This record gives sequence, C-alpha cells and structure tokens, in this order.
Amino acid sequence: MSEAPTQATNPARRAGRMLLLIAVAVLMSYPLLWLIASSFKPESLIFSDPGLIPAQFTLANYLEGWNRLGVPFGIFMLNSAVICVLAIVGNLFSCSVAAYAFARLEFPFSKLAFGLMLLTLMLPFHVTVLPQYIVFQNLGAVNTIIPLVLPKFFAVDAFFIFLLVQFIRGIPRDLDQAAEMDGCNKYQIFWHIIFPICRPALVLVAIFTFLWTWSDFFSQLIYLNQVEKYTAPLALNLFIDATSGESAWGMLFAMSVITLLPLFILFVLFQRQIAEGIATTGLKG
Amino acid sequence: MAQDTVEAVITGKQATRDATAASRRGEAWAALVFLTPWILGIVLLTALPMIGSFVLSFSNYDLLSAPRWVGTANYERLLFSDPRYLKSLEVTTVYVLVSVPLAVAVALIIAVTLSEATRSANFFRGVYYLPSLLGGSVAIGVLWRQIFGSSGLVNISLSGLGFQTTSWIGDPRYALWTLIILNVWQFGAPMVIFLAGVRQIPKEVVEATIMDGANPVQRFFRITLPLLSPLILFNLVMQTITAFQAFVPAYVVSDGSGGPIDSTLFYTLYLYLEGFRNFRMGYAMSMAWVLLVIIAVFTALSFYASRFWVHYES
Amino acid sequence: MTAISLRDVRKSYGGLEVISDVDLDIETGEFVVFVGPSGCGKSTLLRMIAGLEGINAGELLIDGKFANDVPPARRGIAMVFQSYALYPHMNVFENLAFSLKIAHVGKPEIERRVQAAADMLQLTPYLKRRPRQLSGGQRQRVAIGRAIVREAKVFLFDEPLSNLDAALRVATRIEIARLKERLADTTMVYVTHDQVEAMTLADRIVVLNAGRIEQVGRPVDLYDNPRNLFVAGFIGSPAMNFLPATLTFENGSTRIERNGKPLVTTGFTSGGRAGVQNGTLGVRPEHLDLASPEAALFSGTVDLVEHLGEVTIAYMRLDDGTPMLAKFDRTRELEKGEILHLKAEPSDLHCFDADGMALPRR
Amino acid sequence: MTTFPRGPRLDRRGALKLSIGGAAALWLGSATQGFAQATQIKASWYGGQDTHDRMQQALALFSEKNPDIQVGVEFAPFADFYDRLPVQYSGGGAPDVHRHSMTYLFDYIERGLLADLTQHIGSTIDISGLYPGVVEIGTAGEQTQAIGNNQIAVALFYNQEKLDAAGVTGALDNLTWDAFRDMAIELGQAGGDQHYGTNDAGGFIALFELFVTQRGKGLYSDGALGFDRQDLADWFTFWHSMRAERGAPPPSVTAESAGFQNSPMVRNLAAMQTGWCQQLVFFQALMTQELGIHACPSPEGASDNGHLIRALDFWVAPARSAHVEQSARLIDFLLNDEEAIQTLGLTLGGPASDKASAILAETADAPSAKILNYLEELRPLASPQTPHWISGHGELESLLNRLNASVGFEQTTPEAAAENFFSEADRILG
Repeated sequence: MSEAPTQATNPARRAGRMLLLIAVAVLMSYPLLWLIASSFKPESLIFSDPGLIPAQFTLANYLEGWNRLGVPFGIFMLNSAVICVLAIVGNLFSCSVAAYAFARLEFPFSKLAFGLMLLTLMLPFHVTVLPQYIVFQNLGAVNTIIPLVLPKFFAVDAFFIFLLVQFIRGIPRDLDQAAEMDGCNKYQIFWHIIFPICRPALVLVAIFTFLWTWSDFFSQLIYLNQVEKYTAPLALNLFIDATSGESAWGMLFAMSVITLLPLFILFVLFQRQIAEGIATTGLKG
Repeated sequence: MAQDTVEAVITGKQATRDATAASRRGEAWAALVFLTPWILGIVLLTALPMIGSFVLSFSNYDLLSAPRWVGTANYERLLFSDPRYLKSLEVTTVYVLVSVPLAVAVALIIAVTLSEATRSANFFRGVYYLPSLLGGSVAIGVLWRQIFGSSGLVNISLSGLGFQTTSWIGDPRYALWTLIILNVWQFGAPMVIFLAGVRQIPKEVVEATIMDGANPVQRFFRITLPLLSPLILFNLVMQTITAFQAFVPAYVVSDGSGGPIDSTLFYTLYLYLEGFRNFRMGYAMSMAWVLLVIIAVFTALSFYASRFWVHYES
Repeated sequence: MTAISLRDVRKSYGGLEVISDVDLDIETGEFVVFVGPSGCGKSTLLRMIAGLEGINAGELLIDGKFANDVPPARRGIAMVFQSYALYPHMNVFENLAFSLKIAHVGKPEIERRVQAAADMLQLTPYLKRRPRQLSGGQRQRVAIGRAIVREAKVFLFDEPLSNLDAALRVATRIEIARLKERLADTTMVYVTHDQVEAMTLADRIVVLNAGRIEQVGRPVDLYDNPRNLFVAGFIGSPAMNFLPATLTFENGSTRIERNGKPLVTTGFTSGGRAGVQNGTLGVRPEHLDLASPEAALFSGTVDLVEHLGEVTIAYMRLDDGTPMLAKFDRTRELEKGEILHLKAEPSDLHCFDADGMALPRR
Repeated sequence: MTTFPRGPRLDRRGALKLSIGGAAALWLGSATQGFAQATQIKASWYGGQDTHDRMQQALALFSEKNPDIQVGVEFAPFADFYDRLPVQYSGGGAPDVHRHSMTYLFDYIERGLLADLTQHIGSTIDISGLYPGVVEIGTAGEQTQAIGNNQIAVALFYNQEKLDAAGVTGALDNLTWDAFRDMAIELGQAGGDQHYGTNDAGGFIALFELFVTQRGKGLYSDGALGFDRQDLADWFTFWHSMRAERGAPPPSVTAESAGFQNSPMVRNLAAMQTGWCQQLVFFQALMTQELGIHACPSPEGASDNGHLIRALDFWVAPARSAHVEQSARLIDFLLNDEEAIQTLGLTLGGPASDKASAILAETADAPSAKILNYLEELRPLASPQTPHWISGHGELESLLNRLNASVGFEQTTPEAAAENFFSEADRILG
C-alpha cells in the first residue's frame, strides 16, 4: 500500500476526464446551438457561416415565419398546448386509479391483468392505429382532438401505470391501514392518501405526457385535417413544404426552435425530476 | 362516542363468517371500479383493434374498398417474396444492432465518468440528456437533414479542415449511419439510468476494492459492470423495443421515402408506405404483427441470454 | 367489564396457521401487553383486533358484541403504528383531524378535540408542521394524538417504540405510562418484543409463542411463576439459567439430581407425575450468590466478566460444561479463570418437567 | 290546473313550432334545404403555401358570391395529403370536394369512390370552354368522375446565363435526346468541378412517358404497361450515360434534391432542370439569374415529337358526399369564374381553357407569361392524345425513381433494372 492515490487526487486523470466530458458536451450541444444561432442569422449566412455567434443578428426569421402559414404560429402552439393539457389530465386520472388497483388491491386475475398491462408496453403502435382510426371515424371524431385526448382517459400509456405502481408500492402500507382505521374506504384512501402522496410521481407523469404529446407527429397527422386545428409539429411539417417556393431555412429553423421551446423550458424547470424519472422508470425522454 | 362504535356491531352470537372473504369481495369491487378506465381502454382501444388488425392481416384490405379474405397470402409474400420487406428488415436490424449497443455503451462510459466528477455532474448530465428529450420531434429531423446535407454543418466543418466532403444523407452507404448517429446522440436516457445505478453501488464496495489494490480499469470490469448488469439489460431491451419502432427520424430525414434506394427504409416506414401510400393495409397489418412477434422474441431472447451475464443481488 | 374478548380465534395464511386457539378477555381500562419473539403472531393478533386482518375462525367480541365483520373504523378502536404511519402530505393538525373529517365531525368540534389532544401531548407549537419536520419522539406523540382525538375506547400500540433510539425509548415509555394514568378508562393493548417495556407498562402481559398464548398474568407473576420453560426464558434479563437435571417423582414430590448428585431443594410437588424424567432446573442470574464450597449448589469457572457499573455479570462454565450467568453487585471483584461456588434460595429455583412445564411448589 | 285563454295558447304553440324548427335547422344544419341556412361543405387540396393562400382567397370569394354555401378548408403538402386521403375515404370523412392528382386518381375511380358528376355537367358545371382532354381523362364509359383543373406539360428550364457562358444556347433549337445529352455534358464540364448539366430526370415518370410516346407507345395501354423492357432499359442507359460525364449529378446529389430549393439548378450545381411547366414560377423565385423554358427533347427526325399537354390535377367529389350539388357549383366557380381564375393564377397549373389563358395573359408577370407562351406554342405540336394513368401509378412512379437511383449507385444494370420494373409492375398492377 505504498502508493495509493485515489482517483480523486490524481490530477492527470481528472484533467483527462474533464476533457472527455467537455468534448462530448460540445459535440452533443453543437447541433442544437447551431440550430438556435442559425434561426437568428440572415438566410445567406446560415450555410456559409457555421459559427454560433451570428455575424449579423436578425429577428426576421421569427417575424416572417410566425405568419407564414396564414394562421399565426401561436395558434398551432395553442392547439398543441390544449391537447397536452387534456392528455395530462387524462393520464393523471386514469393511470393513477389503475396503478392504485394494481399496487394495492387484491382481485381475481390481478397477476394476469398486470402482465397484460406490461405486455402492452411493447406493442407497436402500428398494430392498433388503423382499426382505432376507423372507430373514431365512425364516431365522427376525426378532425377533432378527441382521438388524441380521449385514449388518455383510458389509461393507454402503460408506462405511466407501471411508474405509478412502482411508486405506490414504495408507500408504506401502514398509511393505508392508518387511514382505514381513521374511517376511510378504498376510494377515500386513494383520494386522501395515495393520490396526494404520489405527487412526485404524478409530476413525472405530467412532464412526460407533455413531452411525448408535444412531439407526437403521426397520430396528429392522421387525425387532424384542418390547418386551424394543426399542432406545432404538423405546422412545422407544413412549413417544410410551404417554404418550397423560396429559400427559407432561416424561417424553418426559427419555427423549429419555437416548437422546441416548450421542451427547453420544461427541461430547465424540471431538470431534476426528469432525470430522476428516467432513472427510476426507464422512460425514454 | 361509544354510539359510533356500536351502530354497526351486530349483536348476539352468530355463526362465524369468513370476514376475510367478505372484505376481499369488497376489495375486488373497488378494484373493478378503479380499473374501469383501464379495462375499457385495453378492450376498446387495444384488444379489439388488435383483433381487427389481426383479421385484416389475412385480407387484401386496401382502405378504400371492403377487405377480401386472402388467407395467409400476406404472410407468405412477406416472408418469401418481398425483397423490399427483407431490405427493410435488414435496415432495421442493422440500425438496432449497431445503434442500440453503441448508445448503451456510450451511456455507460459517460455515466461512469460523470459519476466521478462530482462538482460538474449536474451540468453535464443536463447537457447530455437534453437531446433525448427532444427525441423524435420533427424539428430534430429537420435539423439532422440540414446537418448531414451536402452543404450542411458537417461538410462545412470537414471542408474547413481540408477533408473531402460527401453527401451523407444522399449516399446509401452513409444515410443509415446518420440515423444511427442520431440515435446515439440521444444516449441521455440510458445514461441517466446508469448514473442512478452507479450511485447505488455501495461506497464500501468501491473502497474495499481500492484497499484490495484494484486499478480503475479492473474496478470497472470487476465491480461496476457486474453490478450494473441488470440495468444494462434493461436499457438494451428498452432501447431495442424503441429502436424497432423508430419512425419519425427516418420519415423526416428521407422525406418519407426511406431513400436513397431504400437505405433508410425502416420497418415501420415500409409498413407505413405499404399501408397508407400503396393501399395494402392488409399487408401492412401482417407486417405489424410480424413486428410484434419479432419484438417479443427479441425481448424473450434477451431475458434468456441475460441469465448468463446479468448479475442479480439476491 | 370486558372490553375485548377473543374466543378460539384462529388465523391462517394458506395452509400455515399463524394464530391458533387464542382465548383472551381484556378488561376495560386495562393495559395489556402482547409480548413474544418476532414471528410469534403478536402483531397479527393485534391487527385482528383492529380489523386490519380477517379472522378465519372463532369470535371477536368488542363490548360484548360480535365484531368479526365490523370494519376497522367502526370498532371504536385507535391504533398507533410501529412506523407511526403519519400522512406525510398533511401537517400535524390535519393528521390529527383526518379521522374526524372523514367522519364528518363539525369544524368547531374538530378544533376542540385536536386542541385538547395537542395540549395533552405538548404538540401545540407544531400543529402547522409536516411530519418530516418533526423529531422521532414528536412523531410518536402525533401518532398517539391521532388515537386520542378519536376518543376511542381501545388503543392498540404496535411496537410503538422500536423506531426510537435507546434514550428516547425510555422517555417515551414513561410518557405512555403517564398517558395510561390519564386515560384510565381507555383499554390499551400494546405489542412489543421488548420484555422491559412489557414489564414496566403492563397491567397484564400475554406471552405469545408460535401463534399460541403461553401465559397470561401480571408482570410479577410471570417473573415469579413462569408457567413453562418458554416464559421463564423470555421474561427477565439476563435470561434465566437452565440446567439439565434428572427428576424423580415419588409420593407426590419431586427429587432433583444433577450429574448423579441430589440437590437439596424445598420440595416441588410431582403434580401427579410419576417415574423418572430428564427435566430442567432454572435459576435467574440475579438470584445466585457466592457460597462456601461446601454450601454451594453449583461450582464453575469464570470465562468472561462484564462490568456494567452497578452490577457485574460473570459468564461461567460449570463442571459438566453447562454455561451459567451470575449477576452480582459491583463490589464483587472477579477474575477470569476464578472458580466460583454459588448458591440460591430454594424458593428462587424453578423446575420444569420433560415437557417444559413448571412444577408446582409445595 | 290553470286553463289558458285560447289566444295566447295558440301563440305559444306557434312559438314552440318556430323554435323547434329553428333548433332543427341548427341541428340539421344544411341538410334541410327549405331553410335559408348555409350548407357546410369541406374543400381540400394539396400544394405549397402559394396554393394555400390563393385557394383560400378564391374560396372566400365563392362564399361571398354563394352565401348559401359555407366552405370549410383543409390543405396539406402533397405527401401529407395523400397520407390522409385514403384513411378519410375509408372512414367516410373525405372532404366534399378536393383536388386529386392523376398519380392516384384512378386508384379512386376504379374503386368507385368518386361521385359521378355527369348529371351536373352542362347544367351546373360549364365545360364548354375547357381544352380537349381536360374532362375526358376523368371520364370512363358513361361517367365523369373528375374534372381537370389545369392543363400542363413537362418542360425544360434553363439558366440563360450559364447556357450563354458555355456557348451552347443554340443547341436548344432542334433539341434531340442526343443533342440534349451533349449539351448537358458540355454544361457540366463548363461549370467546373461538382457541376452538372441538368438534374437527373431518370425517375421523372412523366418525362419517361414522353420518351415512350415519342417511340409511338404509351406509358400504359389497357391497364398494363404500354412499353417494352428495352424502352425502359434505353431510358436508364441514357441517364446513366448522362451521369457518367457529369451531364447529370450523381445519385447522392439527386437523393437530396427533393423540394424546389434543393434542386441542383437552384443550388447552382446544374444549368438546367426538368419539371412541370408551371414550376418555372417557383424556380425563378429562388434564383437571381433569369430562367428560360423550352420543350423537352425529341427523337431524331420523328414526325410526332410526342409532347403531351393534358390535365394532371382534378376536382372530384366523393361518392359518399351528401353535397355533390354544392361541390359541383364550387368546381364550376373555380374553373370558370373570372375572378377565381385571376385569383388562382398559375398556382394549380396551366390554364384549363382559352378563357383562362386569356384572363391570365392580361396580368401575367414575366415567368407566368413564359409559361403561358410555352403552353400556347406547344399546343399545336402536342399529341392530340391525352392518355391517362392507371391505378397503381403512384407506386410505379416511386419504383421508377428507386430503380433509376439503383442504376446510378451501380447496384444494378439498366437491363436488370428494366426487368425488375416489369416484374414489380406485374405484381402492382396484378
């Protein structure tokens, strides 16, 4: 044990590690920073100047892009936001009640039901999309947000049920029993005790529902037809085509940044919760 | 006070009933109530559509006219006489087999490195996992197309350094690799999982190995790796399931074509093209079902194989 | 008056019986402690009284009324959990008020009762705090307060002190003892594996082992007259010394021999037994005293000496290899290897037959 | 119980009747013709932003002039539009009137999904001024299910400056395929490294159609391919030889050239570009140098140079639509109303009637005027035939594109690619 420099005290190792971390960080963030920087550059400089600090700063891309589609981009953002909020409410409600039943209640075939729920985790979305579409079409619900939102009230996101089941299993059963002693039935136990205690997990559910719903493209593409009802990703896709009559990468980048903006904001506000959420449940961001 | 107590108490001696059974029944009813949304969801939005798509997979449903029963013809064509399907399978397999282990390996290395950097860890962690949040959004597809386009960021940088440039997304040799890089770029999610795992390795174990004179490399292979093996399995499986179903990146980057010459024809993209563009919804449904089987088999195999390398603390 | 009666109560999980044939009456205002090693079923029994566990067979009567099927909240029972089970998302006031709120008790009444309980337990300054901002002892008091607020007639305590550190445990134990004085009409059932708690708090102790009641009695009775080997070994610390002995029953009395040597004991009756058995002789370490070699009942070599301050404990090995503990006051100076000769008052000896049952004294 | 006086009671009943009627009208909306409530129909189309803007203006105009019809709109890029349309038809939610490309038109006609407009033709829809073929393409037997909304032709665009600089401007006269190749190669060489003559149009099926028409064949005949393997092999070979000497860009460049702003000509990589004639407007908007437009190459000494002018995009109504009548009125408006024609300009393609040509000519800017002239000059040369495409065309189009790229990437030979095309076509058309 003559030479025992621990890893923390070895300066060469520490410098090497720092160098690696910084190099990876630069590689990782350059594309995003470049996207943001480009959105503030005049069209002519976007591809001639790969630097991150615009030699010429302009807001024109944003101002022009905002109204380029005839409908202000804000409307699309609002549409997306409405869908996200309803999806969040739906998931919070439906996934938490289902998770409570799976985690706490004894009922026949509970293992089977739980297994079934886990199986739906790996079900490719393509298997069900068309029959679902036909059903919604027959209900007259296409070109409304119902097909995008209603399923969330029926606990279709098994990931979140799983997350909440894990969380509820971590809550001491003594609390349920204390509540039972205090006069609660199962419904009151859920509402007064389990649901409020699940708050950290529910925050995660809300965040991830937002992230996924905001970025969703395919189902919004097939269900929403009218431009006024378009969501931000659909509008962005429309934008790709709308700019085909002119060179408008700057605008496209500007609107890309705008559609990513809520995700950035969420990321800044909830960094820790998101990281912990991924860590504890393996959700993909 | 005593009255509240008494009101429900049944007076007199009676035959003892099995109270447990009664409370179980009550609980089962409560469970039914709580599970109603989920049950409705799994029946109406999952099971019935699944049955529907399964039935359709044996038809030549073209979306526009009534489906016609064709028996196993779709599956036969799929497995034996559709070179494009095989191509899409090949593309997807390469994508999965390369990008998933790569992303998981990068995530592991970075997580271990990061766990040793105590002060700056939070900052780097944020920078690293932001891309995986932005994930499959259209905006990222747009960005990627521009970065790897022939006059994109990569080529600007390469030519600036005096290298030969090429069109990365226009060349079938490289196009898939840009998507693989995109997937690896999003290693943040598995990294964060590993990071949590590394933090849970008991300090005493690490200190004990230091006392035993193990160097950092030995420590990584003898301690960190085995202790993290359940998480490695988990990440591999989850990333694989996601990767098999990847759609948006290929759709946006290849302009919905899977090109050039099918080099980015992901399984789901081909499924989509066949179903929605080429009016072969029955065929697409059979593809969806085969995909389900592939994913299930793959997952089962991973768990089976994991017996030989995953170390569980009892 | 009998507050709680258990009649032939049984409980099993699958094929495994965890409570068998329990018969017990608990009087109103009584403080009863269930004690026993872990896994003996004492918590299960308590939870059966609470209504948190179902009863497979037998009857539970509360206030003389059949209560097997009554839901927990309607039994007039309050419970203090080992983990306190405080609702982490509510402050102290809300925790205390919760059961009343569920029962739709009016607001002023809630205020009154919570305030009264808080005063009694000195919790008033903490009413706005969340459980995690409280110390262990304070949390414990909130848990008790939750029971008090309900004005329940029966309090159940499930190992309430086991999460506290040693010093706090003693302090809280005393508080519970005081509470018992103050709520004289309240029946309390208390589960613990710690026999000191049992001895200090209980009016009556119920010793449980493997789902059965071994003995019920006042603490002193259990100490003085354990009914069997299990109770004898469980009650008292350090535990009673057990020495193999040969018992010969003759004419209604018992002759005890160790290693072929008869021991002079004031008589144990045979209790109707006859013949010769391998039995056990028991003597508590604190009842041993030094004697001259001639007068000694036991002789052995000191292995190890523990100085505990006011007492000194000697770990010895008798001539035949049987280990023995002896407890002396601190003035006694002992050394390892020293040979000690010990005696005990005949009335302090206990004798158990081959089945482990205590022999009655003459 | 109170009895009401007779008078007010009747009034009440009357009021009740009225309000029920009103509610029913609101509820049923347009379905009840008797009420002066506006009928709600939905119109949809594909295109770029310019199309979207102009179509919306035109529809606003329509609603102004036809207050009894309210038009809701849906629009999308071409690909998104066709991702959605089959699903809409399958679920019964297709728009009451929509634009339809010949690429997919016959997939819908053959399945009987489109409303027969015959009874409205002549009465509601005036087709008297439309060019020949505009209606015929959408007519099968007794039924007319689609009415063309444009008349267009493929064309060759060129960068005048570059042609002048390379000294090949004269080659445009009497442009044979061989002359086209020589010219493209010369332009490519003249442009320097990484410069090319024209875009790789080997996957442009309409140009290939021209190529086979010039050989006296057609893209399709009797629901099958109307040309031979050799024709296709020759076609692939032609473009391969173009690529070999930088007459056309390598396939990797072509792979990235979707969309106008990515085309080699706009990116200053090529001097020429093939496309549909009205696209000149879009290309010109992206470039500072002046663009010219010219007819596509012809075979050496062929009497019929095989040029085709015809409707490529159509107005249709789904068979299940409840408002075919209203849709027909809208179609007529878009085809014949002077203001509508003016508003739409060339955004849907070349004019479909002499009337439209005349109106547009009055206000045309320079590129538009070039297009109108081009069509005007081509019209007497063009084949009187207006062959239509068939069900499955869309898939064949992407197949051609893919095989041309395969040849380009040297993954297959022109002959093998042609063979492959025929066997795939068998399955697709099967």
